[in-house]
Amino acid sequence: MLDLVAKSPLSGLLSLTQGSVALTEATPASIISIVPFKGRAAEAEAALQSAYGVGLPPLGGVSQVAQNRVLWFGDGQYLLIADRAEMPKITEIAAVTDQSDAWAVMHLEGRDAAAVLARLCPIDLRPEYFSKGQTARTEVAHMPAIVTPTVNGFEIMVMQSLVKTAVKSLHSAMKSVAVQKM
Amino acid sequence: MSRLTTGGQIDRSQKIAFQFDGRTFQGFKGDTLASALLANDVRLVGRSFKYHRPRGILTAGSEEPNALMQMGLGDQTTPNVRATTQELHDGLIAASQNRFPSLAFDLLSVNDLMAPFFSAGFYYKTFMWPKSFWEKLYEPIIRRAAGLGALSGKADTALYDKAFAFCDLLVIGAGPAGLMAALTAAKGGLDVILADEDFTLGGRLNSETFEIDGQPGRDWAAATVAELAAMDNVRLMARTTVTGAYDGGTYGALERVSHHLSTPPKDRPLETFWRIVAKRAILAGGAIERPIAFPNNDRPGVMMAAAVRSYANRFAVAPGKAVSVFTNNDDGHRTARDLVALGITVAAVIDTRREAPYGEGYPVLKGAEVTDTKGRLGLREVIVRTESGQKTIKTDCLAVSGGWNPSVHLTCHMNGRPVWREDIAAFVPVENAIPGLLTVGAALGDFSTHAALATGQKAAATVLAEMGKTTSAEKLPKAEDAPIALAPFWHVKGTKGRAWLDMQNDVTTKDIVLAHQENFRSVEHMKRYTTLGMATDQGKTANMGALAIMADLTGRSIPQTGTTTFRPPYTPVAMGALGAHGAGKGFAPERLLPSDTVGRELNAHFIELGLWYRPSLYPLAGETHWRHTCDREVRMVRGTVGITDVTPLGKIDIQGPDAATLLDRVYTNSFSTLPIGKVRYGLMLREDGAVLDDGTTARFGENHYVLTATGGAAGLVMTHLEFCTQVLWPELDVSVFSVTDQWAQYSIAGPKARDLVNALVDDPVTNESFPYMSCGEAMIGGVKARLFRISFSGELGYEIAVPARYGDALARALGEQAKALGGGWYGLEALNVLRIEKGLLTHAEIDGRVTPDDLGLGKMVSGKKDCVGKTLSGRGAMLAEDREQLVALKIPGEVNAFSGGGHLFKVGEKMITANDQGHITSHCFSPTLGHPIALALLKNGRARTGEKLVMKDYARNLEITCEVCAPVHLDPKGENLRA
Amino acid sequence: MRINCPNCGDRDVREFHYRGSAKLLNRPAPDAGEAAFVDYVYLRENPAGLNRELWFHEMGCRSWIVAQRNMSTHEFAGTELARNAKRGAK
Amino acid sequence: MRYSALQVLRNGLTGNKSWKPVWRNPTPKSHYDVVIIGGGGHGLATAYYLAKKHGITNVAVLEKGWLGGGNVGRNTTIVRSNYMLEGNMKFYSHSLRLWENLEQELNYNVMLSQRGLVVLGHSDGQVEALARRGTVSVMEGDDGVLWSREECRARMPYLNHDDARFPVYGALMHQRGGTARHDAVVWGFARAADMRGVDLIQNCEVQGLRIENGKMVGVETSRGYIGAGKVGMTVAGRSGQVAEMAGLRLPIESQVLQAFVTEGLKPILPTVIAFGMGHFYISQSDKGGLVFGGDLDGYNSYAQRGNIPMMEHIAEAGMALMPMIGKAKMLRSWGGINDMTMDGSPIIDKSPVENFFVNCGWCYGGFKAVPGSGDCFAHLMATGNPHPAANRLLLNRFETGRLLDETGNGASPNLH
Repeated sequence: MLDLVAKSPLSGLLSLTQGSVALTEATPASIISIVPFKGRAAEAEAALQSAYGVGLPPLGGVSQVAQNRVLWFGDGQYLLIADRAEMPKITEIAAVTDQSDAWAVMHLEGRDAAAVLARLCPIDLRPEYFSKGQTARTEVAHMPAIVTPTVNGFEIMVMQSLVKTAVKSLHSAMKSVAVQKM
Repeated sequence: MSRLTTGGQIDRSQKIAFQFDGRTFQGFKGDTLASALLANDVRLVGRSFKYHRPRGILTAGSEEPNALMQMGLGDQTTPNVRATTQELHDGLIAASQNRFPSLAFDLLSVNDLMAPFFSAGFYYKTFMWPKSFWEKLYEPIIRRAAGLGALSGKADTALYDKAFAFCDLLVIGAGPAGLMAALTAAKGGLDVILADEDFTLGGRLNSETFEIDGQPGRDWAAATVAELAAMDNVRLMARTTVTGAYDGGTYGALERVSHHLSTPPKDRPLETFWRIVAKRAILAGGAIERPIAFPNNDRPGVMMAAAVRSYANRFAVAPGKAVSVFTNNDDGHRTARDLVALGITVAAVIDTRREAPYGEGYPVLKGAEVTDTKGRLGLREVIVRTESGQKTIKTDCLAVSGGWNPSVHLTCHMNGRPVWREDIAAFVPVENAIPGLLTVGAALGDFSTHAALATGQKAAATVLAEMGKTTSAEKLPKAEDAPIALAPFWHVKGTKGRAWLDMQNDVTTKDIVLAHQENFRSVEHMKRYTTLGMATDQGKTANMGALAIMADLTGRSIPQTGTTTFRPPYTPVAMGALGAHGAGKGFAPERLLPSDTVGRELNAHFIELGLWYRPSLYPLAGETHWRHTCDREVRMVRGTVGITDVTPLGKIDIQGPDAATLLDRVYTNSFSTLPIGKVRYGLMLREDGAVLDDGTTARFGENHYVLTATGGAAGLVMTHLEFCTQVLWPELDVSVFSVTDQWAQYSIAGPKARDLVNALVDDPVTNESFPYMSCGEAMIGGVKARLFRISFSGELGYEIAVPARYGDALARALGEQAKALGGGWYGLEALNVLRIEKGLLTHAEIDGRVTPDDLGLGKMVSGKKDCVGKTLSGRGAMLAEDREQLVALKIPGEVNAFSGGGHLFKVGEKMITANDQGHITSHCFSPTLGHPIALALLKNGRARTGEKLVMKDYARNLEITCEVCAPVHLDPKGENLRA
Repeated sequence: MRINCPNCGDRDVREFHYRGSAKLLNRPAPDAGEAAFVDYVYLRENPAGLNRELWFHEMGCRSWIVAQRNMSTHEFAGTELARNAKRGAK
Repeated sequence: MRYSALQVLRNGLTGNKSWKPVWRNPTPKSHYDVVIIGGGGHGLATAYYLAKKHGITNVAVLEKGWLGGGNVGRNTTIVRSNYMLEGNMKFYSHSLRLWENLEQELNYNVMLSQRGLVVLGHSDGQVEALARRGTVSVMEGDDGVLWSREECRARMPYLNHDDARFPVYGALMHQRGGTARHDAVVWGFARAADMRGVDLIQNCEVQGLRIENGKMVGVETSRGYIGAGKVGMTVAGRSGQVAEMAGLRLPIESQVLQAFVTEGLKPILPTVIAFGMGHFYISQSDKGGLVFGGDLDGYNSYAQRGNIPMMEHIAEAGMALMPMIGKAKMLRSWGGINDMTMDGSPIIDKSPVENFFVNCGWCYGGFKAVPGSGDCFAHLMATGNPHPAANRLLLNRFETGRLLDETGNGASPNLH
């Protein structure tokens, strides 16, 4: 029988380190979009609570329990990022799509991570305004991206077909910041 | 050498060697190119734009109109660099501009003699005869004479960068007002960015001898800068010019990151363009000293008085051996006092005021005016008209002060019109010109150091209060508070000879007189007619003088005459910085197929389609022409099996109780009736009735569809669906979600397509188990895949989608199996041929103008229901007889090709607009039929099958005769599809 | 220019795509006839003052937003999600 | 006073003392046969052709500010006729022919420089579309030649041919395209109209339109009421407001388009070049500045200024196309109010109000249309019938569906 070998979107491109900042790939087991049907958000939340132990986040927020997270993704839209590769059984109450392969997930971390990202991303990254527990859909180097603060930097998700440009742009920003912080 | 032995903010221990016009000179760390040139007694630095007059350094700042240099040699040479702001560094190479063969002897200085004929706008009145001479003779001569520096014509290889920054308060300018504002705000807890164009923060404090709190102003500035630098909530940005004010508290700023370095480290950008978003801003940009117009006021050696103080105090350069001063205010006397203190001879202070102060250590001519100057390549003497007669003063530097113009520039960027302040005879910013921006210090017209500190502190307190913070009760440092004692004086009257207003564009007072005489009296007409203020300095030193003269001529006051206004950027910004990362591949993100690596390994030719890179051909060894490859790939599909990567097709997942309702409303045809497990072709319109896109939609469940949009329209269709669900019908319970990147999708076509599919899937399919237009799930190597039975080639066809992580592996497996069956990969060229042979639309037919009826798809518009675009697609002209309809064309037995540039005509008719019958939309050579075929939009085309037409492409000069035929060339009953 | 997305807060205009008058909220009834659709699709008030208009947060949360903006000064007077916006106004 | 080299010489020798005002400053009369609202290029040209071709000289042009202060004074000065759809093609072709004799006709050097305009194609499909535009041009008696990839490399070595994101596949050369000096066009038409008796009235804002029994009879202005036999509107971006005074709504949105110029440089760019992928076009002025622009900012605006993102996008496109301009410094930026129609093509037509005529919807391309628009509008106002070159530029095309949508983007003005 045929054996299809999986390839992660960033394999061969990462990791990279420049100055204080490192760019690495993360490979969550699954990324699933969840859009509760009208009036079904509470049921969807309950279902997620029982299956993953995590509820729906507020506007622009992230709810997290252990390795399971739910990111706010838009008006009534959520992304479940989970530790297991299976779809939640909630298709009666919510629109659900598998996005596990649609997004490449990177971590940009280190002292100057914000300075690096500020070269490419037009949102206010100051910790008073954007810190752990929040998430933003925005652009990074002209590409749609999901930016989520971590303890020591940011998780950046871009469409998997665009990783070449994403890595190139982030790397060039890392180099620019590193040489100027010397 | 004119370098003073002590003083100044230069580091005499760090000597710097540099070149100007091929000669080597020496300066010090802390010098600008201008100060180093003056220190080396270089006074002639450039030639003017129109008359090629010899010019020297006029200012010590970014407003400099004269000292523009060509920097560096070779491919990376940089034109129009202001010597007054360029920091000196080792190995710097500068050259003067706009002269031939040399700066001292410039052939085009003959223009100066022709000046009477080169009056403002003379070129509008001549050069009209003979007609053809403009492009051939006059214009080339004018163009060669015009321009300043030169580009190399080679790619700029410097690194440029961009960045975003956010703050509570942006302080623009780090003079006393800006420093005080930043300090107050930072101590109050605000996030502060302090930006200044200079490399040493402190503004005029670096150039003046003022004291603050009993210490030299420059020391106070340095201490304050150090205090700010130590604070976490402050970002100091030296060498950073805030170039523009935009909506929403957004400011553009240019940071010159590496221009001061001899050899910047690798990866260090030359410049960074910042977008700074500030909740509040304080403009502390100071003021710009204005000149006085008098005959021959443009000679090297005539300088602004404040610049003279800068060179003497900050750079320890004596700008002349015997300096004279021409002033209408007390600041001119400050210049004299500072020079005397430094041991520099002051020949005279020529003060236009009768009540001028007494000069300590220098002679003062009261109520006097400079009426002329002498010295061809450098000032030698000035002629002065005094109440007791004419005097000649030997002097090699004349420091001029006509008062100060507040730097209102940024406040004009959002249409703010400055207002006149009579007491200082200057325009000051209008309040709230930029929402959230306050102006302080000299930029507001408050010129004393005390006023700068006080207004800076006050504005910061206002900002703190508005943002709910408290101001710590800081004592205001003590500083001089002398009012500006000024008697407005713009130009010396009753003289002959030309008096310059705009040094760079060579506009004189006579040009303003002429503009008035010819009725170019509105300020804008005057500027445009004379070109005043259009040069690289945007008239920073020129506009006010011209306005004053026009006011004089029209008998109106200055504010009645008009105002000065400025547009972004404050100082010019390199295209490289604004366009940072746009060069090379950086202009748009690169989108790669799951099979990208496989294609590259096979040496496929890739083309750019939207953001994607897609293979157009998979050439084999020995194939020397693209047609060899394309024809083989087409035959391969028709003969065995071909595979191609169709991942870029937009895949949109639609779920919800109202999924079917949504699709029925956006498609012309019905999708609520589509059985589960089936696929249907659909046509989508814009509301104006034109076709938006076509594609297939599969139904996977009662409330679950997957819609496919063409690659080029994927984004458009997604946005359209989001518009429909959010704007038109938010009541629909349906979710629209893109899954394009989730799936790697391959198309498999050809008589052996099923063999190939069955070689891969865990459970084989048959024609019966999975008939034409089926969809469903399949397992491939244990991976859950989606399988579709659809075709865009007229052959038996399938599409397989797997999660993208398996895309590369599946591509390899498909490639191997296809090869085993005698097939392989095909590219977009072959795909196009396959479609045209089958009469299927390519994206070229859906041109945003065609209606369903034009495409012969009118019957796809369901009569039973409404859909977007239905009503307007039925407008009279949309169905008119003379509309162009889709047809196919062929050239039997011809080797000549069609052209996408071809229009169609009846045989024998003149091929002009009036006889236009239609045009080619897509075309190819059909290897299957053995002759060229095309799709075309032809007037009333469906009724014209069999008619002969002439196709003409004038742009390529091609002409052929062709025949109208039915669009479907192959398998008209579609038996292959269903086999 | 900055736009206050009701979901995401204050964002740079570069994240948004503009779609013109919020009149597009009020699609005529299917049987309203050609004239009503011509008016809906083509004719605009185009005021020099406050305009009610549609923006799409394309590079953000992908919400359609109804904004009130002064076309002479670019100042915003408010934003709301299109799905919550009042219909029927011109 | 006739302008000539001799006249320049004579005046030069006599201190330039005898040059006369280029136009008068007349006091408005109480009634004119024709009142034109808007003293920009289109209004002045209309007045000129009314006087010149139709003998109608009792004409006033009312200008709110100063003559030529609108889009004609703030554009990128490109003149061309390389359109694709018949209705546009024949109009712009007519306009270009008028341009070619303008200097002699007006006795004013508008510096029309037919240096050629090159539109680049970045895919086979784009090149085919360019070939079609070339064909359509020649069909109308204009010009258009297709350059191959190799020719592009040889003729434009300064473009990025090596590692471009969107390589150049070919180009359409429109040799008779080029640039003209925008202000000179204004002044030339103004002077010529004034010489024929037209009253050019500046600082005169139209504040209302007087309509009696469905007929336009005059205009209320900041300088009093002025009666008019016929009223023509040529106010570009302000069309919506003036039309509203007549109770009309137009298929138009006013949008902002930015343009830019660099510092003066020695000659480096011989032709006008338009990037086919990234909304960027550029030429070099006679003074040496690189004049460039790109796409609309994309939102409605009357503010005559744009914002940073589009400026950056245009500069990035410039760097992508011709990285040699990196060290040229952008000197000034400005914005114009563009009367964008729903199909991207202009309107020259009667209006539902009798004796009120509309000339609008020039989008971002009104400059090259100035002579043609003036001629066709004058013809319509004088004869009551559309000029043959403008008989597709009608207001009712949105009702009938006989649209002129060059880009095929439909009723989204910011996409045209």
